[in-house]
Amino acid sequence: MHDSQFDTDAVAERIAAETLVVDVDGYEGPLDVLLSLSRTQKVDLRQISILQLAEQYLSFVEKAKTLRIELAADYLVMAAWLAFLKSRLLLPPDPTEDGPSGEDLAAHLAFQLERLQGMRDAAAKLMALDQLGRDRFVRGITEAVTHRKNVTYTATLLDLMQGYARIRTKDEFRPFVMDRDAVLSMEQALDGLRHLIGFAGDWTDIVSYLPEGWSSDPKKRRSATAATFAATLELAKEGKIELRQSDTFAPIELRKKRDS
Amino acid sequence: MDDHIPSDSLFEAPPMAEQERMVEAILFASADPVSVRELTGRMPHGSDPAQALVHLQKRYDGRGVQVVKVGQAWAIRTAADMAFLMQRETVELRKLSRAAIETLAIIAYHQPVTRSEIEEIRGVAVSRGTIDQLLDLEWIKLGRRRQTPGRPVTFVVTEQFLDHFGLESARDLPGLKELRAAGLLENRPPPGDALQDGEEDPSVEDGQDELFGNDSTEQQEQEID
Amino acid sequence: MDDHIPSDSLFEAPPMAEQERMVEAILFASADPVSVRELTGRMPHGSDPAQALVHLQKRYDGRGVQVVKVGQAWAIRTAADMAFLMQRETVELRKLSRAAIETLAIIAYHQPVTRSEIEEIRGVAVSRGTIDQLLDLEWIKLGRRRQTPGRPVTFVVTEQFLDHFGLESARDLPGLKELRAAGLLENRPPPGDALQDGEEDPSVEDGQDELFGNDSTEQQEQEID
Repeated sequence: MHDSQFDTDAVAERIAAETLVVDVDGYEGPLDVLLSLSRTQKVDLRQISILQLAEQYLSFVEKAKTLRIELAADYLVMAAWLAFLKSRLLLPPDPTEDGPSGEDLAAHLAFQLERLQGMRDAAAKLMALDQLGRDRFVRGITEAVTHRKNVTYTATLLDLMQGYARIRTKDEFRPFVMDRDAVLSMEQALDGLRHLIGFAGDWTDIVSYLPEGWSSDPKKRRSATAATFAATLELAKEGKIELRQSDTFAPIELRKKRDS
Repeated sequence: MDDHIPSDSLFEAPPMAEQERMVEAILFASADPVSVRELTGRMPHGSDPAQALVHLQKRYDGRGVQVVKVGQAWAIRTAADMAFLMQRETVELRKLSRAAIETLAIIAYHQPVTRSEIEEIRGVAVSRGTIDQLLDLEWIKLGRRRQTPGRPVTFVVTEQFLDHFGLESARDLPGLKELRAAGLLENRPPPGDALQDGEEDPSVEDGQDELFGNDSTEQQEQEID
Repeated sequence: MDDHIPSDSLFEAPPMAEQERMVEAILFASADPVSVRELTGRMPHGSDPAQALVHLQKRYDGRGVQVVKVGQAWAIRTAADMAFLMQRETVELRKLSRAAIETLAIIAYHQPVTRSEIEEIRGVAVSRGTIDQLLDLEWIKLGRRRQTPGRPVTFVVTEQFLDHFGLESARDLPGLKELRAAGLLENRPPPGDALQDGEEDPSVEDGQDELFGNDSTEQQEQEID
C-alpha cells in the first residue's frame, strides 16, 4: 500500500517534472514564468504576494536544477534577484543601507507583471479585431490608375551656353596647334638664324634678327624674340656664335664665332 | 494659399453629388486606402474630397461594404458581418508567434517604443526575426530616433496595420483607455535605477504624448520633415 | 425538388435587404464577375440573389460605380463617365540630352546651318533622332536650302525657341568671351589666348565676330541678301 502510494507519487512527480520541461520551453522568459506562477495564487495581480511568488520562482529554479534542466542565464539572474528581494522583504530594513526598499522593489515587480498581463490582454483584443482578409475584405476587381506620362523636354539658356562653350572649347584646343600665326617656333627662328649668322660679323642686337613682320605686333614680337633667343642659345651651344649682354635688361647681342 | 482663391473662381468645382460619385469610383477602384491628398490630386480642380467622403460614408452606412478611414486615408471594405460569405476570398494569414503578437501589441500601445523598452516590458530579449517579421508584414516601421544617449530607433505601427485591424488611428486600439488609466502604459523606471532612467524620463513622456496627443500619422509626417 | 420545400420552411431566408448587402459584399470582394448560380451557392439557403441584384442595381443607378452584367455574371464596375479619374496624367520634365543641347546650341549660334556643318563643329555625327527631337519640340525648323552643290537644307531656331529661352533674337545669345567671363568654359583657354584676350581689345571684339561672323553671320547675311 505504502509502496504503491510511493510509486504513485513518484509517477506524479515525474509527470510534473516532464511538464516543467515542456513549460520551460514554452515560457517567454522569467517574467512570463512569474506571471504563470502568480496565477496559482488565484488572486488579482494587484493583491499578489510578491514574497510568495519569489518563493515559488526559487523552487521552480531549484526543481529545474535537480532535473538538470539548463536554464538560460536570465532565469538565473531573476532567481538571484528574487532571493535578494526575499531577504529584503523578510529582514528589517537596515538604516545604514542605501537604495530602494524591498517594498519598492516588490511594487515594481508587481507593476511589471501587471503591465505584461495588460499587454497580453491587449494583444488578444487586437487579434480579435476584424482583420483584413479574414473578416473584412478589399476590393476584388481593382482598376489601376493608368499613368499617362507626358514628357516635356526642357533646357535652360545656361544648358545651351554650356553646351556651346563645351564645343567651342574643344575647337580652341585644335587651333592651339594649327593656329600659330602669332607664334614663332624655335625651329623657325633657328632656320632663319642659320641663314643669317654668316652676315653677323660684329655684335648685333638679336632683336634685329627677328623675321620680317614679327617686330611690330607686340604679341608676335614677344613670341619671335623668345624663339630667336632660344635659337641663339642653341647656336651658341653648337659653337657657331657668341652671345653677350652688358647689363640686366640690356640688349642681348650676338656675333659669329670667329674661330669657326 | 493665395493661388487657391482665384483658381477656385476660375474653375468651378463639380457639384458635391458629382464629387461624391468621383470619390466613390476612386475608392472602389483601389484595394489600398487612398489619401485625401491623392483624391484631391485626381479630382477636378476645386473639389473637396474630404466633404464628399463625409457624404459617401453616410451613404454606405449599414451597407454590405463600408467607407472607412485608415489613418489619413480612406478605403472601402466589406462589412465584418459579411465575413461568412467570403471563404473564397479569405487570405491565409501568416501564423504569428506569441512573441510576435506581443511585440506588435507593445509597439501599437506604447509607440514610439525602442527595442529595449519592448524587452523591458516582455522581460525577455526580442529576437531580430520577430522585428523583421513585423517589418516584413509592413505592420511596423521605424519611427524617429529617441533623443537619448545612443539615439536608439523607435518603432511605430503603420497605415497597413491600421487597415489590417480596421482601426482609424492608433488611438482606437481596444482597451487603450483602460490600460492608460491603470498606468500600465507608463514607462515606470525600476526603483534604484532612478538616475539612469531619470534622464530618459522626458522622452518617455514625449512618447506618451505622441500616442495620445498627436495622431501617430502626424508624428510620422513630422519625422519626414 | 421535394427537398426544397421542407428546407425552405426549415431555414428562413434572410430579409431581402440583407440579401442585397450580401450580394454587394460578394460582388465587391470577388476578383471576377459572379454568376447568380455562384451567388446562390454562397448565400444562405433560400436566398434569391437574382432579386437582390435587381435591388442592388437600382441602388447603384447613377452612382460612381455600377452593378453590371458581364456575360452571365455580375460585377461592380466604375461608371463609364468616371473613367477619366482612372487616368493620371503626369507631366515629366526631362532634361534634353547633351547631344541635343549641343546641336541646338550650334544651330542657335550658327544659323542657318546645315547638318554637315553641325557635324563638323561638334566633331561627331548628329543622329536623325536628335534633329527630329528638336524639330518636334519646335525649337528648330528648316531654313532655306544652301545654294551649294547638293542644295542641303539648313536649320534655324524658331520663335518658340526664343520664347523658351527668353531671348529677343538669336543675336542676344552670349558670345564666347561672355561665356568665359561667366566661367562657363569648362576648360581653361590656352595661355596664349588669355594673353590675346587681355591685350588686344579690338581682337576680342573680333572674337565675337568670329563667333557670329566668320562662318555664320556672313552666311546668314548672304542668305538674307
